[in-house]
Amino acid sequence: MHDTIDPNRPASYAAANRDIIRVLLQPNLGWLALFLTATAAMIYGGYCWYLQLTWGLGLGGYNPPIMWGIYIVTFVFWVGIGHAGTLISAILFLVRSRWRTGVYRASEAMTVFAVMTALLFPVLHLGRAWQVYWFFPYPNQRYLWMNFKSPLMWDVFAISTYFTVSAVFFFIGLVPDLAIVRDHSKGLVQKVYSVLALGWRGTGRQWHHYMAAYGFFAALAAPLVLSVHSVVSWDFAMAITPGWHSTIFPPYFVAGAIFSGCAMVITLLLPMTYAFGWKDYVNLWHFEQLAKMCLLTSGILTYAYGMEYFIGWYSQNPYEWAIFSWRATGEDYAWAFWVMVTCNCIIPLVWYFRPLRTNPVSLFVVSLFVNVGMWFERFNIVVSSLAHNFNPATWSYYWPSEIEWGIMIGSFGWFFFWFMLFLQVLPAVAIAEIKEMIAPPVRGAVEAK
Amino acid sequence: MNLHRRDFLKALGLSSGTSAIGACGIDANRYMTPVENVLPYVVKPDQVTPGTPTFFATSVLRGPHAHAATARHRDGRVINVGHNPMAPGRPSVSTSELMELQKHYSPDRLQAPQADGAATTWEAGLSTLATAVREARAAGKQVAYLGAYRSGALVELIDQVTEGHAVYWEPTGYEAEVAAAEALFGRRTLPFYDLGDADYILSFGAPFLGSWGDAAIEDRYALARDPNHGHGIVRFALVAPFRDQTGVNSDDWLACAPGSEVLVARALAARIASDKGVALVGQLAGGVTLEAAAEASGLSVEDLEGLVAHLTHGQAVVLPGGASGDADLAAATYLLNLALGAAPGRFHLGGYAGPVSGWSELSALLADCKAGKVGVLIVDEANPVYALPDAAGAAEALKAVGLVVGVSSHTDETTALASLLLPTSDAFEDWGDEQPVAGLRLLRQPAASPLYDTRSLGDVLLATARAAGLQAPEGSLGFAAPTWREYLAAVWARDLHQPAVDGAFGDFWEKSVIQGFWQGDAGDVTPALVAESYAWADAAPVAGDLVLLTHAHPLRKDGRYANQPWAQEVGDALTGMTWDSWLEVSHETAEALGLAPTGKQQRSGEFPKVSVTTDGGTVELPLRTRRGIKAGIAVLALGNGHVAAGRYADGYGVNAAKLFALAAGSLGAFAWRGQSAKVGDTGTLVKVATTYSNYDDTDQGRQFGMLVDAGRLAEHGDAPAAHAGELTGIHHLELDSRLAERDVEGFYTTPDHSTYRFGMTVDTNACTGCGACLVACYAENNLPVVGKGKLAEGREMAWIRLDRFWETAPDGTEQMAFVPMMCQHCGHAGCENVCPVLATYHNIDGLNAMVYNRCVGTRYCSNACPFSVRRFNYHTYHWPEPFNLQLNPDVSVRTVGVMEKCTFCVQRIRQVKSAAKDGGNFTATVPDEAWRQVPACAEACPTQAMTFGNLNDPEGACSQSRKSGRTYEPLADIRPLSAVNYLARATFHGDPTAHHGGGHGGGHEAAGEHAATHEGGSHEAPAHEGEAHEAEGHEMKDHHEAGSAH
Amino acid sequence: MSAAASRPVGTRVKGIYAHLDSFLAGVERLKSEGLTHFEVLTPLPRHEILEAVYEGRPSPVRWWTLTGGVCGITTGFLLTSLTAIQWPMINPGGKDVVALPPYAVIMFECTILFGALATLVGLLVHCGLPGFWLDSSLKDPRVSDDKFGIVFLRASESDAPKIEAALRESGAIEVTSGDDTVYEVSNV
Amino acid sequence: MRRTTTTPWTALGLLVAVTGAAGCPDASVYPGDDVFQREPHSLFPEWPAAFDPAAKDWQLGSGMVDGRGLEQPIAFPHYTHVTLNGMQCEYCHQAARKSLHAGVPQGQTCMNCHTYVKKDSPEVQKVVAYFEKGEPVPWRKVHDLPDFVHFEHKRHVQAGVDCTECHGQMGLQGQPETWSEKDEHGKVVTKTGVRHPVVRETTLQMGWCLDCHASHPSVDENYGDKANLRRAELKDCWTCHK
Repeated sequence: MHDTIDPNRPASYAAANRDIIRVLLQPNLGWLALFLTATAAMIYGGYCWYLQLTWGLGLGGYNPPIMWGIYIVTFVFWVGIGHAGTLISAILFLVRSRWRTGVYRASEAMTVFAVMTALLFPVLHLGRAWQVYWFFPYPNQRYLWMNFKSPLMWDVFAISTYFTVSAVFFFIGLVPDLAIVRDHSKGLVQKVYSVLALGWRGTGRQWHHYMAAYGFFAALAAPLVLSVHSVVSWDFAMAITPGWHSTIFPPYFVAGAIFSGCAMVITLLLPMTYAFGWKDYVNLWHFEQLAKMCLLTSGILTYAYGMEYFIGWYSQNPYEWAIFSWRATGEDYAWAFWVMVTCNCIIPLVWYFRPLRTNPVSLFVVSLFVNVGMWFERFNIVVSSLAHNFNPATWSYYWPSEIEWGIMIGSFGWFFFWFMLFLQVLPAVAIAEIKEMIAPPVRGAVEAK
Repeated sequence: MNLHRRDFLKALGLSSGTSAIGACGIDANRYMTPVENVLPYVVKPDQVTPGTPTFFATSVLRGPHAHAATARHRDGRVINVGHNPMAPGRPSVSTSELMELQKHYSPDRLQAPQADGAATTWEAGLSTLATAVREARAAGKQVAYLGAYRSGALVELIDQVTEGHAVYWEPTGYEAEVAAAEALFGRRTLPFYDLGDADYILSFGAPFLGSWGDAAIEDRYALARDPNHGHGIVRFALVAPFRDQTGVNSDDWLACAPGSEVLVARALAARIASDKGVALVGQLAGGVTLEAAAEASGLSVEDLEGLVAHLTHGQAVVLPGGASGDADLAAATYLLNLALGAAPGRFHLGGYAGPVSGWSELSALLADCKAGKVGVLIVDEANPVYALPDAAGAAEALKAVGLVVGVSSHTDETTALASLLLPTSDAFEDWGDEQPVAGLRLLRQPAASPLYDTRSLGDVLLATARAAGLQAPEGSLGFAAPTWREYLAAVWARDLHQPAVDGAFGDFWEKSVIQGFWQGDAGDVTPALVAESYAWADAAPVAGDLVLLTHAHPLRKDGRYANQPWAQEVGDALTGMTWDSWLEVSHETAEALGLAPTGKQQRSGEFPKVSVTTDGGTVELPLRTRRGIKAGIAVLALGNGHVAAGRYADGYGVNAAKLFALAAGSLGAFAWRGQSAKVGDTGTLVKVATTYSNYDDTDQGRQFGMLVDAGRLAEHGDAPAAHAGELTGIHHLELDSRLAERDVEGFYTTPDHSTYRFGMTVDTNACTGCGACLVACYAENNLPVVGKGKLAEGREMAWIRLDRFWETAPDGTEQMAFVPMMCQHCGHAGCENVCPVLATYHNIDGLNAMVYNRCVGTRYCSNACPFSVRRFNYHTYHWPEPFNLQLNPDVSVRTVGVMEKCTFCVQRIRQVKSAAKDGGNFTATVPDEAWRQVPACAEACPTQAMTFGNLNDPEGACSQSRKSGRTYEPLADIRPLSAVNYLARATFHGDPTAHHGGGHGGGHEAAGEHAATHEGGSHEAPAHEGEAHEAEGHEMKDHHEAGSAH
Repeated sequence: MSAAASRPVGTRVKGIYAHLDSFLAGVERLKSEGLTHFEVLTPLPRHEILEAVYEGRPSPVRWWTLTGGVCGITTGFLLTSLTAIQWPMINPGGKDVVALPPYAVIMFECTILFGALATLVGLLVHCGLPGFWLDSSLKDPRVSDDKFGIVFLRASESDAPKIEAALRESGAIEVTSGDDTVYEVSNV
Repeated sequence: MRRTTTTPWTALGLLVAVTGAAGCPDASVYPGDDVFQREPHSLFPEWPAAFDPAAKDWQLGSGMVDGRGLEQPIAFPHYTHVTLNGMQCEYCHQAARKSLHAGVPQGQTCMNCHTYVKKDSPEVQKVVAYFEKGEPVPWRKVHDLPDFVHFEHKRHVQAGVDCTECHGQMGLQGQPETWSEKDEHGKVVTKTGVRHPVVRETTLQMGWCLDCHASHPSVDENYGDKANLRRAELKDCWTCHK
């Protein structure tokens, strides 16, 4: 009825608890190195932001008409990363996919941290970041409100909703596991975890409502997977800039988001599972499923890339065709375009070979390429479209400044800071759910033995 | 005006609060706010109401450059300069007036007298000067004056003080023209070219739309170019090795070898004179054949025949050469004009008649200086140390003078050598008069109190003359007048006041001060030949593989405005380059040199750095390729490379003057003759500051710039055509009607504006690329100057971008379309939808409004703007004192992080609307005529290419222009419903032989007839015209191809 | 529930199981004996457990979700249109003052946001979270490991022996009863 | 939990920090080579003033009805001039009907009367002293709009908006009163005179402006059937923002 994860090694509920909790609060050499590096990068980015706040956005590499640069590129990148987590935790939950269980907690954590990282950029790319509260509807003596017709306003609502829902979903999923940690710890640590666990005791009543609410959360989060990146894509598609103003953007962005997110899950979880010795719970079978997901979305992306060109040609819209042909052949950014195509369309094809998608090295390396490629996809969309807009008199060239690179590096530091912290303080595999994959203790079995 | 310095500062206090602190930094909506003082006048001047602008009629520039202008005075300071609507003719000013305005507030101004580098008092300074003058006279030495061009009463005073030892010299001045006029006509007068009635202009490179800065001729040119002025559009042909900002306005360009222009002009004159039997002209021109001229110039005989046909065909005017043209070229063009019968209607001697010294006089003065014959040298804004090649020895000459006195508002390379500096009041603080053309006298009055401890040059001279005990000649006014103002009034009373007509002098004077000019009889201005022979110099074209040519920069002129940040910051019309000098060559030449930059290099602003070597020396500078330059020619503008002219001039670019040989041309007139040069690669790239990154210089067929056939325009002008935009074929109305036919509503409704829908029409046919609109915008709207480093990063703040596109006409010629691109105030604006905080929206008057202090700086609007006309405040900029005094108190000073853009000068719109209500009628609609020049750019445009108006008024100028056959709106196909429509540039590509005086054959009509002949000329005879020149048409095409470098 | 005064009359009975099948058997036996006022403790939400205990009764959390969603879509509509109507003359890009297509996005996001937050509140309310004040007999750290439990919080004097018997006979590894002897853990 | 040795981690952290700091952009390079110097942005410019109640160059922002007013160079009593002597506002604030600024009276205006009237008053003597020195009286602005606001007195006065609607009962301000305060030695002294020459009685905030712009009866009176259009115009941002 219920498979164990590995039939050859009968696991038990208690063993699952022990295996997962074992790694908590055990900072080892590798962890510390990564954590400190991330912290240093975060501080460096913060310092760059301080300089930018003080002196203005002129410290960036903006060159009119290219008024958005790698802040927005990285923003979209991180929002996209987040989508895989929600896809795995919500949509795969609703469709009762079994491979979800082992990876969903870490993916969801990745989602929350990715969205937290993404949320930084709309603030720090502002000319006047200190006025960011004007983005939110609050009654004021000036009778002023925001422009709900603006895609950026949609974005504010979409991303803040997404963050709220993901964070709640993540936390609710954690509660039973936090209770497990509580019950396996002592002293001050136990006190902290017992507060976090909200007094969860695993009573039938709790489980009953919990399961219902969890389903609703999943049902609410599932459309967000589609809507959030659609809204993000409208940031571009709603502006009339050639290269942006396209109806293909929402599905294309969503597919790209899932693609990059699944790749990021592989990138993050593959080392994690080897480092923690969790092959019983997260193993190559999971990664193979993720790789298949990547293959699917990579195909969709390849189609979308092609379709952009087809529409640019078929519509005979001179502005569209000019930007698309220039993007692939212009001397300024063609290299970025071909990096994108290579990483997103060609390299993942190796996963069509089963040995390569079940090989940890190939999984890890290709997933890194996908991450790079997806960053460059956004770079192509944001920068090269703006660089080659309607008016040829303004065509220009953009390259990020050291401040922009610094803040981007800082954002990676910020993400990994939280993620590394997560690995140390929260169970990175959903223990209560993994138990559903383990054969329950049955008296008959014991007696037979 | 009795404003005192004190009053000025009080008024300053009153208003400084309105602009000193930025719109978005500290503001009174915060918990705590800084207290501002409100300072009242002690005694308020009658003319001034705090908070309301006062306009003073005045004249800002001097000598031949002067125009009737008004200074916009606000709360004790001048904040802008505009035209004087009372003055005769279609009034306008040039960029130079605005440069003078910024010069007025320059932090580099001399603020107090200096003796040997140390501050001193006026009493001590004047006493030093008087003593030196007395001693010089006693020793039999000269008291000499060296200045830029001056006219009017001041010249009389200078001449009396110096006993005639006065030299008025400018490096790119009019000495060649004046010398030629003297040789031919016996009068040292500048000719006046009346282009308004011309239908064919042949120029040999005269920068009459550029660095001449002559608003009058630009205005007349615009009239001739206007399809609605009664006959067709003037056709403009250029014979020159390269097209400068004036030259790119030409319809035909014949790229001749440098230095051969004079032969071409003489050959044409000789040929036409012999055709028409004007014997004396033919005799003077000498027997140069077309063949000889063709051989020397590299043009074909057919080209020249074509020119002959055009010139003799209608009402042609011939203009002289540019900076490299010497007196021979001027003389040849005069003869050509005479042969054509252009005198005295289109060519006469009613131009500037004030003193214009030649190189012979200047070199004589320098020689006298070196010989120790000069006891006192008064230097007044002439800068020979900078402007002359080192071989002239100007610096050594000055060192040999007993006392060099700098009387100037600024220091420069020459006054840096002066031992006594007496700061003079500038044109905004001083009295004066000017006589730019015959029969017009402009009166200058102070529009503000002097900023510093400065005195009028007239007062200095009067005081010196009195203290030195100089004797004025008999019958002159003498030096008794206690002040310069009274001296000036005495001159006007003597020369201009006619009691019988004008009544009492007091009334006459008051009227003159109020209107700012006196107009009288120009006298006899007919050019009558007095010479019987003319000694033509040997006119061999300049030898060399690569010839370096120069010209005065349209904004920085000969270098006099190099220290004005606006002159440095506003991009060059043809290349967009700022804050620098650069070598211009054609792309082919660059390729031949192996230096052609890649597109990516250029887009990222990295240009190859080259070295240019002539006999005069070597400089290193960036290389910029552009069209409109003959192969084998390199062009380097004058005006940069200062070493002691102030903080915004020193160290920027190179001084082109130092590369040129000291070669007096014919008749002793100085000319910047071409130099054989070597261009070497330094192997490095240099980051340049450019406002324009489109090095292809075309609009990629996107119809931002448009050409229409001038021939078709000739019939109707801009009268409403069969359908709007029938000549251009693109206009949103067309799209609207197509939608209507199919009964399709646009997704969004057209916005409804009940009283006003403000709009603008920009006539690209009239736009000459002078940049006055940009400078005026900087002045009016408090645009910060970001400097070279930040500009290289793309941080420019200009609200108008002078887009310029080479358009290829059907006959293969390349025509420049200047498209000043400002906010189009779209009805369906891409920017408005996307702003998350409603900082930009469509207001009730149809303006695309931008509320700076609501902006949070997402820059999304800029990304969504199809015209890319929005500007972002990357930093908060600080106006160095006293530039802040020029800030317009009606416009916010923007701070870091907010977006900004053209507002159609909403502060002026508000002012007009508010003023209309002052009478008590709150609901009246201001008529369209009152709007036409309301925005600063429209006001400043010397060719009136910009017209502002209310599109809700169907009879308004803008509404009417939208029905014209040549109206178009860029990107009409994405349907932004722009409030700005452009009128296409007209060219003659449909008929290479056509121009529109042509109906009456040989063009033998006498002067004065033209008004009558034009009535029907072009209307009746197009067929005849076409037939007559069909055969020549093919030949003409050839020369276009040969003539274009591309 | 923590105050002694509010404790129901009756005694606590608690059985701990090590095996799922015996636990389920215990539940069935108790149900068959009509002793249904028990609470179960389980380390994981196996559906056969919830099925056995709740017999398909739906959780009322769904009403919270629905109410939240409806409130959200209404709020989204009112927020967008009322604020736009306040400034009818400020009309960006020529769109209608109340332009539903763009507002639909806000309405959707509000629906999700309010729905999720209401679900969260519903979850906390119905689960009794935070559960720091649960009866001490329900606080058993072994449950989060691998044990199952059946707890009667207020078994009547007459039922208690029957319950204990049922628990023992169904295979409970430990059966306790009485207010003081019920296993209580030290943590919060 | 396993023990880990701290030394390598400390060293690693230091290494990362040092290399990071070495690669850090240097704040001092950013003033740059501009023509117009760039200014750094201060997020909380008013903090020093907010924490120092004695900061004299600061006042409460326009959001607050400022009950205490500012210390003025001359304790000018509007009460005496307006209420007791019946002077009209526009006698002194001459430009209110014709310009953007109402105008603070020039020194000469004061001297029109005070050449003859109350010459012995110490406050009047201050006025005379300023006038004779040829200096303006350095009044301090109490009704101070932010610099991004375009406000025209003339539009409001011509439309028939009464001065008091924005400025409050100026005619009652500056009445003589007696109060106690500490002098510089910390001694409590009793003073009599004009304590608060000018007090701001309204908020001068945007919402306050809009209330009137939406509903003032003068719009109907002046604009008749175009009143609705005018009201829309009065709510246009560019009516007041510049």
